[in-house]
Amino acid sequence: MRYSLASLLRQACSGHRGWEAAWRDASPKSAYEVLIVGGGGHGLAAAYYLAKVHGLTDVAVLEKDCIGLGNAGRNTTIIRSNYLLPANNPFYELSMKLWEGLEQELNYNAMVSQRGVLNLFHSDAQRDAFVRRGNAMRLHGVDAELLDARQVRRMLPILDFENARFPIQGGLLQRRGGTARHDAVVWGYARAASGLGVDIVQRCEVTGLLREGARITGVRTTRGDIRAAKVAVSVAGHSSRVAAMAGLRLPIESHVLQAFVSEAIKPVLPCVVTFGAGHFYVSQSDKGGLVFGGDLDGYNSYAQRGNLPTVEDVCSGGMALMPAIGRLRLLRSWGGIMDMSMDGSPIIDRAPLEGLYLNAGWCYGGFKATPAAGLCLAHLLAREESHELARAFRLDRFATGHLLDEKGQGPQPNLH
Amino acid sequence: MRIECPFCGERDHSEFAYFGDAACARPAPGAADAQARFVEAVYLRENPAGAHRELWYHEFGCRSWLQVTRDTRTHEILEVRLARESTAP
Amino acid sequence: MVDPTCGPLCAFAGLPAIAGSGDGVVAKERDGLGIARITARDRQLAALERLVQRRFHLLLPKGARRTGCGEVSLAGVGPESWLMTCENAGNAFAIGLRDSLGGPATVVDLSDAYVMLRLAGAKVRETLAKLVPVDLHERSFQVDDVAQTVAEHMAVTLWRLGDLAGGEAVFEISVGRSLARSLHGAIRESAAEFGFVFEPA
Amino acid sequence: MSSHRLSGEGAIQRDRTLSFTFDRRGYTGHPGDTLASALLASGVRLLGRSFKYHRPRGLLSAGSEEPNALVELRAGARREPNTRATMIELFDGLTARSQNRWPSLAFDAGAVNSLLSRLFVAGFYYKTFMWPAAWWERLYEPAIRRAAGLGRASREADPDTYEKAHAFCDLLVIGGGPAGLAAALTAGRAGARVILCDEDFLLGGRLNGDRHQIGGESGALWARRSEAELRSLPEVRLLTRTTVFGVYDGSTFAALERVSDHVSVPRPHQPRQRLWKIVARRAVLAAGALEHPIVFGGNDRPGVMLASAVRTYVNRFRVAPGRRIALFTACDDGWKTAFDLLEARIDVPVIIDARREIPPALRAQGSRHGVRIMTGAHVLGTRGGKGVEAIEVRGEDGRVSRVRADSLAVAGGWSPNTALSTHLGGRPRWSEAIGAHVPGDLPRGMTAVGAACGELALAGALRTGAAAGREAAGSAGLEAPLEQWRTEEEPVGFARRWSVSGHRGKAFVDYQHDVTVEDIEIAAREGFRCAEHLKRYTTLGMGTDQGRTSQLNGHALLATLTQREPADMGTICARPPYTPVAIAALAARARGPQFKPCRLTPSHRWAEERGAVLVDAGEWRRARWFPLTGEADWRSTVAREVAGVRAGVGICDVSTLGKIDVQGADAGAFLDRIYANMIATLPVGRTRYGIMLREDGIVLDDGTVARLGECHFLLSTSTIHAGRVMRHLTHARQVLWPQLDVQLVSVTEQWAQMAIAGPHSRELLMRVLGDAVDVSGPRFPYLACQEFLWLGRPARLFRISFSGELGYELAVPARYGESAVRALMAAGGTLGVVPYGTEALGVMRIEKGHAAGAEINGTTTAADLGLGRLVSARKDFIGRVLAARPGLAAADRPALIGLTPVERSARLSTGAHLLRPGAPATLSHDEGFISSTAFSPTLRHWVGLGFLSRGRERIGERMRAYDPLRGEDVQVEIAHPVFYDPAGERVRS
Ligand SMILES: Cc1cc2nc3c(=O)[nH]c(=O)nc-3n(C[C@H](O)[C@H](O)[C@H](O)COP(=O)(O)OP(=O)(O)OC[C@H]3O[C@@H](n4cnc5c(N)ncnc54)[C@H](O)[C@@H]3O)c2cc1C
Ligand SMILES: NC(=O)c1ccc[n+]([C@@H]2O[C@H](COP(=O)([O-])OP(=O)(O)OC[C@H]3O[C@@H](n4cnc5c(N)ncnc54)[C@H](O)[C@@H]3O)[C@@H](O)[C@H]2O)c1
Ligand SMILES: Cc1cc2nc3c(=O)[nH]c(=O)nc-3n(C[C@H](O)[C@H](O)[C@H](O)COP(=O)(O)O)c2cc1C
Ligand SMILES: [Zn+2]
Repeated sequence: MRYSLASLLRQACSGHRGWEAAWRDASPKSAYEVLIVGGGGHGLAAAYYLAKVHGLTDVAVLEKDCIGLGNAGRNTTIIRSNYLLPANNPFYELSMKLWEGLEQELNYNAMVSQRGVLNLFHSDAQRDAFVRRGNAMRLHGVDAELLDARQVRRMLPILDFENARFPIQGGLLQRRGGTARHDAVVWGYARAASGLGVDIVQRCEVTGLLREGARITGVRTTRGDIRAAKVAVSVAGHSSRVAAMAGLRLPIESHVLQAFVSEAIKPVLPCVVTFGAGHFYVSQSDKGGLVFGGDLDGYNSYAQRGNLPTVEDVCSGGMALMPAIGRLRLLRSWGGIMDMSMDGSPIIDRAPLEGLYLNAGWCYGGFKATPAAGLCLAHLLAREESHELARAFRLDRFATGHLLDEKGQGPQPNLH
Repeated sequence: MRIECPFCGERDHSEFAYFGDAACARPAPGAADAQARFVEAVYLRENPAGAHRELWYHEFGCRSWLQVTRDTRTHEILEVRLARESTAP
Repeated sequence: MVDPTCGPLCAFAGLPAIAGSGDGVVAKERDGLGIARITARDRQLAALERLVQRRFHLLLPKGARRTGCGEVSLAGVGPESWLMTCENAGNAFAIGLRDSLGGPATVVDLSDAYVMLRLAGAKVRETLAKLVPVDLHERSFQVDDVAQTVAEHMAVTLWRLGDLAGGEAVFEISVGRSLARSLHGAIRESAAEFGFVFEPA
Repeated sequence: MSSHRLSGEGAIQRDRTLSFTFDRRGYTGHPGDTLASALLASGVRLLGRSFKYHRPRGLLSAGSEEPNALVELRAGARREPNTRATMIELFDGLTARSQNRWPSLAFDAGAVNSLLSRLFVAGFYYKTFMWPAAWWERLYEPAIRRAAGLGRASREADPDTYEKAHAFCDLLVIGGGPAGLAAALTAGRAGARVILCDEDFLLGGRLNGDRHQIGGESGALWARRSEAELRSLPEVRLLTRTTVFGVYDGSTFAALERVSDHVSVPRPHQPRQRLWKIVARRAVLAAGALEHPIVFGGNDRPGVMLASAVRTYVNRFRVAPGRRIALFTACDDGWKTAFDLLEARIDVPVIIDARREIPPALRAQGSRHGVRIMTGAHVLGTRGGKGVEAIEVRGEDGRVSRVRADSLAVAGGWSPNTALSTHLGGRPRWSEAIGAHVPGDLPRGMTAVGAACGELALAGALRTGAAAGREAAGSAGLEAPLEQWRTEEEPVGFARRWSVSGHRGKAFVDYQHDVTVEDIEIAAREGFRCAEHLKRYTTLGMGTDQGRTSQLNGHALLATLTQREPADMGTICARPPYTPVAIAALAARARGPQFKPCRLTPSHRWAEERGAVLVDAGEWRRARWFPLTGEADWRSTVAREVAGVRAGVGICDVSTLGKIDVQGADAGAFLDRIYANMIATLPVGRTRYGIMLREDGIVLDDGTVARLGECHFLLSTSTIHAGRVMRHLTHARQVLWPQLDVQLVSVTEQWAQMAIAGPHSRELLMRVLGDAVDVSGPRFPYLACQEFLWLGRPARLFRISFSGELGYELAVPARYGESAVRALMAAGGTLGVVPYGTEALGVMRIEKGHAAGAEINGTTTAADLGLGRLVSARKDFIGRVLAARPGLAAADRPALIGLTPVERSARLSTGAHLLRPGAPATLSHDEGFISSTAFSPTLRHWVGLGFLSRGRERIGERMRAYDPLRGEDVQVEIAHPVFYDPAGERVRS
């Protein structure tokens, strides 16, 4: 059923009895052309684009739990394309363009909100680095503006301009950046993919890979073996675990990132802000909660929860930036397990085994990539070659030294 | 998380800096395939869900490097030793 | 010409001497200490031990403990590494130590690297509990125990001296010299509800 | 205003009266009241409006699970939205306002939403507002945002202070009800270190709300006596008003103490709140159980209240929540409410028990009071305006009747308060025995006792509490006798009843978020059938109460709709914090100027005295420049400082550079592995510039290495990287090469170090140092270093230069840093000595083409920086192997170059990208960027450093420096990066 105000009105009159399942809760068949492991945003988007762009519908998405409860369901929903490196910037801009038409494409309101993303700087050196980045964006036709402290103040009077340890000097603003309703992105892609014939199989954990020589021929799951010509792994945070089933080691560590939401309040924050002198970034959800986060907890973990020092660190960053939120209360905190890659950039590539494809290493920035990652993974699966904007996301770049290190932190994932 | 530093005693992990997998020893620099081995040691990770041997630096304490064995699923700490005293893997 | 030795200059000069009312915590600057870090050279620990005992009549403490004899004290700050202090000795202390212990140990002068406060008063434990994540209960942190830890992002070294006659506990806390003002502020504000008195050197 | 205050003893002090206002109207209450009880006593029962439909709402509970009665407490900078009236301890002068309503609580325009409630069902916005796309940001979203949210945050900085405290104990008791008190008493009497926290300001838990007997005295009295005893035990710490809100790894608990929330303004030096970080050997979860309501039509109308809350208001606060209170129960415990009401002479028109069978004793006791009893009956709906006036009941026979009542007490049954048992990942387990979830796998060292573990009756609470206290004492090596307390039997029968079929009107599951039965039906229909999807689709349990009173009902409903058992539904995991915690409390002192400590240089006071403008460099605060009166702007100040150095002599405090003392027989060999260049060959008394790489082949840092003795080196690092380099070195020392004889000590804080630079620097040093050291040219050549005694104190001199002039760095023990600067300034007076700051330092290093932080940025190789010649081919060192990877060794990598504007008057801007003239401004034509720029007072035009692909081969080429961000586009010429004295004659002079 198409969603619209009219269909809503119709349903309202009939007691909402006519709504159908948003997506089919499929049982797995014994074989598919393409299997996508991982029912997060990326996996579902890839399935959608396989069906939509490449006409491939003999596709299943296997999700160990219910879809969208991984990182897609627990991230701070920031979307932006303000990257520096020439390998990253065009890719994220492609994603941004896809976000801009997503609702109409999916017939699902994912509440993509281009409210602006403002990165604050507090020193000349930081400003210079931002200017370099902003100019790289402009060279690719991406919007970027440099604000001075006065302009920042006009936009966000709630920030601390009087008493700060590291005074705000200005910011780099991407107005087209913003947020999207994370769960709706998952549901929207699932509904659209399912509508095109893709099987979405929930509670189906991949526990092994079926192999013939150096070729992957399917997967072993908690719901039986499933054969496939191609298996794509898109399991954010758990890539190493699935890769280990094929005997592979990846340039990835799994780390927790915590996120936080405050009690709901009336609007105080019109855009997304990142603090440049500490670990804190924040936006206000449409429901009214301040959604914020900060640094990684910093150690390998699969526990999907964090510890107190990070909570304190993030909140002190928040207080340093916006002392008016002091009496607001933190409502809930949670953690997500992310693939932290060794240079901070992702991998969309064939694995060294035939039939196996990787979409991994998204660190804490993969939500914004959801549409483009799905599109590029679908491209790789369907065309057997990298999408032109994802060519640098190779697995062998660590061996060849063609690293994509935006922050210059080197092979220490907890510093990216 | 609390790490029992062999020198300082049990301390909150916020006193320590984390350095990752302790199993990645520095390969012999002279070997013919040294570059491939360095790539493995510097970039490739087992990243296990379970016991993980890893390095922590007691930066706010005695400045010892520790080799800690910790379960990455539960954060439970199974063993701690001074890195300098642990038999190199 | 200005005398370049017109110091020693108090790192705490000009900072507020009281906060709140009362003397729940009394902080006294320790100045003029000679402080040296001695680290045993490779396989020289036994030799160092003997030498220290002969020269200073002190046993090198094992672990994070402290020991003292007369003007001199030794505190374990790392495996095979100690901070040695000497009252009113200044930089000359390390220079002398290098001559006496320089064979089996590396001696580095840190007399200026740290500033130190001696903390006493009825509320000293309550105050320190706001600052350091270490159990300071009298049974857990005993006389002559040493802890290197963190207080409000600052690396600090803390040890407990013998109790006063009335049973009151006494601690000394040190921090890098550049952080003197920040540490003073942290202690002052934490102690203010009990009354804080500061005695500069 | 009629008083609903009852006579008789409770836990309020009637001899004192407190005044407060709610929505500007004045009321009174007593110490011991909460805002909720005081308002109820004054007959106020409309306290708020719901989130979506703006339905009138009153109190549901008497505790922290309250979903409805959220108010704005205090005003101005202390305004605190969403505060639960049930948790606000009354104080004199309290002001509170209702929220999420306009223009007033009684007449709320937002209530029109109710009319559209058929449209505003679960998921409505996912299905609408998509056309036209541009309207989302402009129209739809702002409207949605304005409508959402509850209270209003203050726009001013929070004026109160907060602090943290650390605590350690043998036993942490979470909850001070009978179970918790029993645990604390048992362990405490044995001498264990016990901390007991309760979020209430009164210890006793249900003992205060109920009428129990323990050992022949009233439960409330027993609690008072237990408290007094605990207070007398030296190793026991009682923390009331303290919520344990998080369980973390390593038996670490976070608790929030509301130190001053019960006074209008904190006393001087008293924090508002204190964050406790508690490390406990053992923990006892004695957090009790929560009563859940039953879902029926109009169940949100003010006057519908949890039955246990009704008892609490009556017994503890001596307030009658109504004059005619009906009871709807599905468990034995609910009957207590009726009996307590009757005892207090409040009319109970009917007891409606959903069960067909009830214990005869209850029926008998009810009959004794002459109350009408309906069994097998259900409440279908309520009637009234902004409060209950009547209820509609369906009897066992199916007939619907109407009962006049102004309130309805609802007892749906009890759920153990498992939240804290799941913070570390444990999941609650369904218990058929009590029809609710009980704690499953508990965190190591934690035991659940009392109602929190499903031991609902008092006797069980005391017994399990005491046993856990004893076990905890035992684990601390202490012997504790098992205490026993005598109590009456308590019936705890129940029936599974979560919602009423055939209800009339909207039936609310999650009160705060207005999630109704209909929403759950829609979710089920659309396939949102797992608990997590239900939550995310309907927002059930996502409010400030985190679904404390709604989750079980919601899940049970969904289970029924999807033909499953509640046991199969699982639970939503509870996450920290247990109840919402002020963000300021988690930051405590680390905010404002104290956000991070501030490191001051040895010459700080002197620099301030001279009016230096300061700048933050990491944690350090340094002098940026030293303005003189009459100087037009900072550029002229810096120009003067640079000129002063280049023509005369200047002084700059460079103490912030990291300094690492390296000694030992293998020190030279060790440093050879650390640095890319050779170190072991450095003669004693000499200094060398060195670079170190990360193992991945990228430059980590640069600095100098001075050899002070055969086995003694002193390294300098950049200010920013000092910590990282020390970590890198200790890692190499302890992990990579533990067998080497090397000792590392950071001496950054030990030495004050002054750069003395300029043609007159030697003259100045001679004046100051006298014959302490011979600084004459031949004796102290470029790169010499020496330790010596200066006026009896150790000092060090290095002939090194960042500025490119004849220069030295003089190190003295840090405490003499200030006096050394003063001495240098005094002695240099006739030489025209200038103090200079970091800005002049930066200008001069750019003129000299020295790479700094902007160039050594974690992505550049030695070759990129033009330092390839330093890299030794004769040895192994960290980073050597991987630096040879094709990507890092490629010839077309951007290399360090200098830039000058073609138009000499033009300025260069850092961050501009380099394009070939005429090339389109696109990424694919981007060939490099400018990393540092400065106006060179020496050359009288701007100079810059940057990176350009194959840059070294392109000197003399013209490029475009393109900076659209600042609207600049300048022609530049590529130059050698060393603009000033390229032959380096001045440093050697
Ligand atoms: C706290 C936090 C904040 C973040 N903030 C942002 C942000 O603001 N902006 C941004 O762009 N990015 C952000 N991210 C990152 C972003 O969420 C992720 O990069 C992105 O969601 C990952 O892609 P995904 O949606 O496909 O992952 P997921 O949703 O995690 O999908 C992976 C799925 O694979 C499933 N799976 C795993 N193993 C198996 C198996 N063996 N068999 C079957 N299924 C399996 C998992 O259950 C999961 O559902 C954040 C992440 C976190 C944790
Ligand atoms: N008969 C029944 O069906 C029935 C059912 C439930 C409860 N009860 C009664 O409840 C009582 C059970 O005793 P109990 O001691 O287990 O529970 P309790 O409810 O009496 O005490 C729990 C205490 O824990 C505190 N608390 C909860 N969470 C906290 C947190 N995170 N931090 C700090 N404090 C917190 C509460 O403020 C409360 O004071 C008995 O009196 C029993 O009669 C009876
Ligand atoms: C953008 C965003 C907003 C959220 N807002 C709320 C909220 O208002 N209330 C709430 O209880 N949880 C909120 N959450 C947190 C979720 O309840 C949940 O904690 C999170 O998705 C992780 O799931 P888990 O805690 O079950 O592991 C939000 C999460 C996200 C990502
Ligand atoms: Zn230690």
